Amino acid sequence: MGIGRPDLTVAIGDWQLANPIMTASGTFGYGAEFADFVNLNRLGAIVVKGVSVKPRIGNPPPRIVETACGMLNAIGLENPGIEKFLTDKIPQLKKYTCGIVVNILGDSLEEYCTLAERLNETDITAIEVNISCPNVKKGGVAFGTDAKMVYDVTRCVRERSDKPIIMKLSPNVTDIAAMAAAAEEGGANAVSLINTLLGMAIDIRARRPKLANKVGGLSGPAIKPIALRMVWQVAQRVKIPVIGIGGISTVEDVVEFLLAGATAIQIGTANLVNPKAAEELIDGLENYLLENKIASVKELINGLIT
Amino acid sequence: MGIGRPDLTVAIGDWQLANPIMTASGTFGYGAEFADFVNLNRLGAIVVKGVSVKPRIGNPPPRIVETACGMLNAIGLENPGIEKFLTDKIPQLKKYTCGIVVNILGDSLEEYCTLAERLNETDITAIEVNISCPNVKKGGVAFGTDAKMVYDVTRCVRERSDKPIIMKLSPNVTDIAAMAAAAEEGGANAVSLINTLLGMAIDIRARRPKLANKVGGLSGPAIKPIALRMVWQVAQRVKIPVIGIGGISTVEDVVEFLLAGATAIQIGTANLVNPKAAEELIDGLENYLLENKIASVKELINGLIT
Amino acid sequence: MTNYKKTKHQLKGEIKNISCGDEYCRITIEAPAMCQVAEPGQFVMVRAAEEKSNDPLFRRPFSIHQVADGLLTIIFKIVGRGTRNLAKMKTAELLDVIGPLGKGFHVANMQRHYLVGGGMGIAPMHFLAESIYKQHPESEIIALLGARTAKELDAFAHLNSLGYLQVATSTDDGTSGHHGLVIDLLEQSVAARGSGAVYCCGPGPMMKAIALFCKDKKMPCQVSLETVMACGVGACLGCAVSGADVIGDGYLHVCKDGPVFEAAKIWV
Amino acid sequence: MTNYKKTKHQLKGEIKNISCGDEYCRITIEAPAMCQVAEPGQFVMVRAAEEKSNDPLFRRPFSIHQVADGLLTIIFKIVGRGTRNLAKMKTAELLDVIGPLGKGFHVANMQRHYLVGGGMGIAPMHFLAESIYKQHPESEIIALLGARTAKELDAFAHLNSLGYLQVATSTDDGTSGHHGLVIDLLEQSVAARGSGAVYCCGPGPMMKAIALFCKDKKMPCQVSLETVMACGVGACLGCAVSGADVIGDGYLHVCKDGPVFEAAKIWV
Ligand SMILES: Cc1cc2nc3c(=O)[nH]c(=O)nc-3n(C[C@H](O)[C@H](O)[C@H](O)COP(=O)(O)OP(=O)(O)OC[C@H]3O[C@@H](n4cnc5c(N)ncnc54)[C@H](O)[C@@H]3O)c2cc1C
Ligand SMILES: Cc1cc2nc3c(=O)[nH]c(=O)nc-3n(C[C@H](O)[C@H](O)[C@H](O)COP(=O)(O)OP(=O)(O)OC[C@H]3O[C@@H](n4cnc5c(N)ncnc54)[C@H](O)[C@@H]3O)c2cc1C
Ligand SMILES: Cc1cc2nc3c(=O)[nH]c(=O)nc-3n(C[C@H](O)[C@H](O)[C@H](O)COP(=O)(O)O)c2cc1C
Ligand SMILES: Cc1cc2nc3c(=O)[nH]c(=O)nc-3n(C[C@H](O)[C@H](O)[C@H](O)COP(=O)(O)O)c2cc1C
Ligand code: FES
Ligand code: FES
Repeated sequence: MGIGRPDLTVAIGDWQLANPIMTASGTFGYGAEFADFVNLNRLGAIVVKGVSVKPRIGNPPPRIVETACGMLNAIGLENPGIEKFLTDKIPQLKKYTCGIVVNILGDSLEEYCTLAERLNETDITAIEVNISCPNVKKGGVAFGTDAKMVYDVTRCVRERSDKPIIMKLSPNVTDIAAMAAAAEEGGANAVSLINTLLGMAIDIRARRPKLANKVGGLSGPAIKPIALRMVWQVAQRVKIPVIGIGGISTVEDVVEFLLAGATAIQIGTANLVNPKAAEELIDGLENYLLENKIASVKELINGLIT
Repeated sequence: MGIGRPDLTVAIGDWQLANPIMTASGTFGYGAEFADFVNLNRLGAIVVKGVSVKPRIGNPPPRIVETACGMLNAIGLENPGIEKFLTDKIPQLKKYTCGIVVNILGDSLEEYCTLAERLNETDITAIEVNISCPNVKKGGVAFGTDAKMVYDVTRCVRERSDKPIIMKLSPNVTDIAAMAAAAEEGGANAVSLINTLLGMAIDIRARRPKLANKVGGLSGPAIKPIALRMVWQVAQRVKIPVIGIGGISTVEDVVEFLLAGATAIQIGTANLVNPKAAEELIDGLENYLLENKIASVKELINGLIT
Repeated sequence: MTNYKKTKHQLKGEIKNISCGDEYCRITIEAPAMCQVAEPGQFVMVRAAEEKSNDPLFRRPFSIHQVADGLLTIIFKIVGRGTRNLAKMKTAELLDVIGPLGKGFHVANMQRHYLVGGGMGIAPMHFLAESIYKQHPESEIIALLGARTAKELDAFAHLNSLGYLQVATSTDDGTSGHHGLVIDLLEQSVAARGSGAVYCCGPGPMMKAIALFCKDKKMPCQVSLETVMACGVGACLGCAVSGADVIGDGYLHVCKDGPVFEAAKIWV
Repeated sequence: MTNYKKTKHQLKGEIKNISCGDEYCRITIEAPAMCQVAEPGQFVMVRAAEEKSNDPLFRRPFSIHQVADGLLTIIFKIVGRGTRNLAKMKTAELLDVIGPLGKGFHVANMQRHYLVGGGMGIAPMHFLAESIYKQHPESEIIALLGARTAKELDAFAHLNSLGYLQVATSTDDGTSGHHGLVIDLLEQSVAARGSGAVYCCGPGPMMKAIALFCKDKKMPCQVSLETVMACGVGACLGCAVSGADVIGDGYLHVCKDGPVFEAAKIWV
């Protein structure tokens, strides 16, 4: 393997990524927000903020709270809606040579289907399906907490689109590997995990929740051990690639997730704290491979000895 | 209300606690370990390290890992077994005037029943039932992740003991309020939550899990937002008292849990970091009430405005 | 991306000067790239945790107090963990900063400018006064500074020595200048001198009162808002605030659409 | 609880002296209560995060290097976040410490004592040498200090000036004393002077080799173990290690049963 540069490429089905580092939905805007800090073209992929059928103005403020080594967010999935997204954002996103993954969300099975169909006409790289949202027709139970619903959403999205489909799993479940298996059975090309853990913070002076939405999603370094455990459990259960997410902020974190079985990883909250994080981690990973004389990042994937 | 000292007492059924601050199982030994740091008699209660029917030597090392604002532990429930506990530990525990809660754990329904029966003969204050353990007869599924098993364990312990029964819930579930409801239905006098969240850490040099047990329980400030959310959800669902646990280390944390609906709280990991934590929090809570002219801590319980 | 020019930078700025008391702190760092593009009213976000610590997690936002010769200065009140950590730093250490961020004040093409600052809201006024003076050297520039007590104004004593700036102060307790609210000063000044452009930064209620006064007097008014921020670059959508017309436009985002807004966008 | 005497304390010890290089740091704090009860081989646990920060969470354990006149000294290598934070502290700041913890060295009633330290395992040897000297002033006290390179021994140069202590060193690279392992020194010394009690602290493989050598020579040997610790007081059971007889006695707990153990308890 000589003194050449290590091979950072990984594959999710037919999709070849320049490297396993993506940015997580909702923490990297539409890419442009970070153009001053990061060479976007170097990223494995950008996952854009979740898009829904109709525009959403999101939750009232306050929307974020700092917690011990983490944060709570209840943004409320603010986004311009699929039509405005297609006209305003897609042309801009096309300029980047990295993978473009569009994260979608819905209130109902039909909304997911519609979104998949509309995006199938574009030349985005892949679709990531956020199933942490409540299913309004099922009394607000989150799609991602019921294996049958996970299967149903996966199927419908699968049928409407030829793009690689990534099902993004919720960690607020007893058995996340069962949800991953349902996604696999439904035809997903990959699963990504974890989305945020449901949490809360209280303003003791006002005696009110700190978030207007009362509860929000916990992310950041605090949740990394939970995310890593779930990625490991899921990687043992399914054959499709696993994309690891949750509290990743250092090269060591990236390597841990790859060893646990992730084919790629996403950087979330770390982008907010350090806008150069994603690019620094690509460089850091390359250096790590060089220093440890590892020819290809693929050698790390699933490399855990147990 | 004058300048009198605020009333810190709370009640769990017929059990009157001097104050709502207990120490969490596994983080405070058998009390004696902290006698140099804390006036044990001032505590609301000491919850001792979990005890099983047979002695257990626990998991091989390494057993603990530091994480971002938290820790993972896989102690493996090391304990001397109920017989040695009764002869060696109980006499010592009797010397303290605070409440003494014995945390029990088992591999099977029968073990829980046996433990409850043995402890019923002693003059301990209450029994806390750790149901995060795997049920060996049900393929190792944790008791606390299945409402039916939660109900069954509660019932059997209830039938064998007249002591107040506290069911300690696992957070590794989709719907913790459903577990609390099952415990209530089974006859529990209170529920305590949360136990640790399942997590993992990897030594990237050795490419092995950092814990010999591979996975472990995440605790500490990192998990506080999750614990608080769960306590709030459970307090809305059940009528029996809720004991809040998870990442509590400051007076603000204590007040948050009380507002969310906890009648009492337990200090866990904070004891390890600051051995005086529990007593400092009693003083801190008293000062908080004084400064805010609140006559009784009971005014805080369930005081959240939503 | 040819011709693409960066307007935001991340850098480790060497601390050239730091002076901290018990309550306030003033830090000057070397940051030529930022100084070149910064505009008054913009802010920076500073990492406030120990290296490799994630607690506290978020960067902390501070208004740019002054830029000069490649040096950027912030002034802040020590209120919590982040500011306490920053106050412990030493000359020659490196401060991890991103900026300049957000939309700053638009310097109005007018003959009279009222810079109204309340408490730490005075911080951006130095840079603003200088910019107005550079663009409109002939214009009248009046700083009206409110605080709870005289001590709170100490951090900004140097504003008195800017030749082009007329300074009046008010305090809640009467220990400096007018005994009362800063809006009293504005009302008196406008009555005495006439209308002008108003630039305002301070506590919400103060800004709202001034905004409504300006609306009444038909004077242009800009306000600089504060919220908790995570990213500071418009990515997380965490810094939303309700504008005057929430439903039409949705929420405003302080770090991207602001922190400086036309007052009418916020209060009607 | 009458007659109850505290053997462990938690205190904020004022830093009387701190001297840190790039690699090592030596801190002396005021801690009379601890000094009164401390025994050689015991350790303290120090809070290493910023005030109110929970990252890093655990206290850090350090051997007691020396106690004198109510002052307690630790010497440590800067290896990670916690030690880096500590190295930034200043004289007159307060160090949050609990201790003394654990079971220290038992001073053997013998005429010859070999104190064998490897790397930072040298830290407890000063206090130990002093204690042996106090109890057995006539005895021969020999310190055998191993390190990778001479620079690593700098932090302990003062041991050479203790009149009652004979010091020999070894380094892996030959830059100080014997070019080789510290066990070579022990073998040579024992051959030359005769057997004695061995007190050992250093890397695991070094201690194991020395333990087996002592077993062979029928010399009493105590070893001081290291593990990650959370509480340091025997409560969390996190610091378990496998002893020579795991199944019989279960695991040993370094913070409570140790850190110093009879070598035979660990290696057979
Ligand atoms: C655009 C902008 C410009 C600012 N400019 C200045 C300035 O020039 N000088 C100055 O003294 N202060 C300024 N602030 C406020 C400053 O950011 C906060 O005082 C600081 O973040 C508090 O950090 P802390 O860790 O010390 O306090 P914490 O311990 O985090 O909290 C203490 C208090 O500060 C508030 N606070 C915490 N984080 C933030 C945040 N990210 N944004 C706003 N408030 C927060 C909390 O609600 C709490 O009341 C500005 C804020 C914004 C949004
Ligand atoms: C009883 C005892 C006495 C000790 N005495 C000394 C001494 O006198 N001088 C000295 O320099 N060192 C001593 N150590 C080791 C010292 O505790 C660690 O070097 C220190 O905790 C590292 O902290 P850190 O945050 O800088 O490193 P980290 O960033 O946490 O980790 C750096 C390295 O240190 C190791 N480490 C981290 N935490 C601990 C821990 N709690 N216990 C042991 N190793 C750890 C890690 O495995 C890692 O390899 C002692 C350890 C024990 C158990
Ligand atoms: C402010 C914010 C907004 C988010 N928005 C979305 C979203 O729109 N869709 C989605 O699937 N996940 C969203 N997430 C979840 C992240 O993509 C990621 O799964 C989670 O934050 C865990 O990773 P981290 O700890 O690295 O942040 C959001 C997270 C944050 C912090
Ligand atoms: C080292 C350690 C050992 C524990 N042992 C037990 C135990 O034996 N039984 C039990 O029910 N919970 C046990 N727990 C869980 C705690 O009691 C508590 O529920 C959990 O740590 C969350 O609280 P915290 O974040 O305040 O630590 C243990 C926790 C730790 C950190
Ligand atoms: S702080 Fe992230 S969008 Fe404004
Ligand atoms: S460190 Fe807690 S028992 Fe030893």
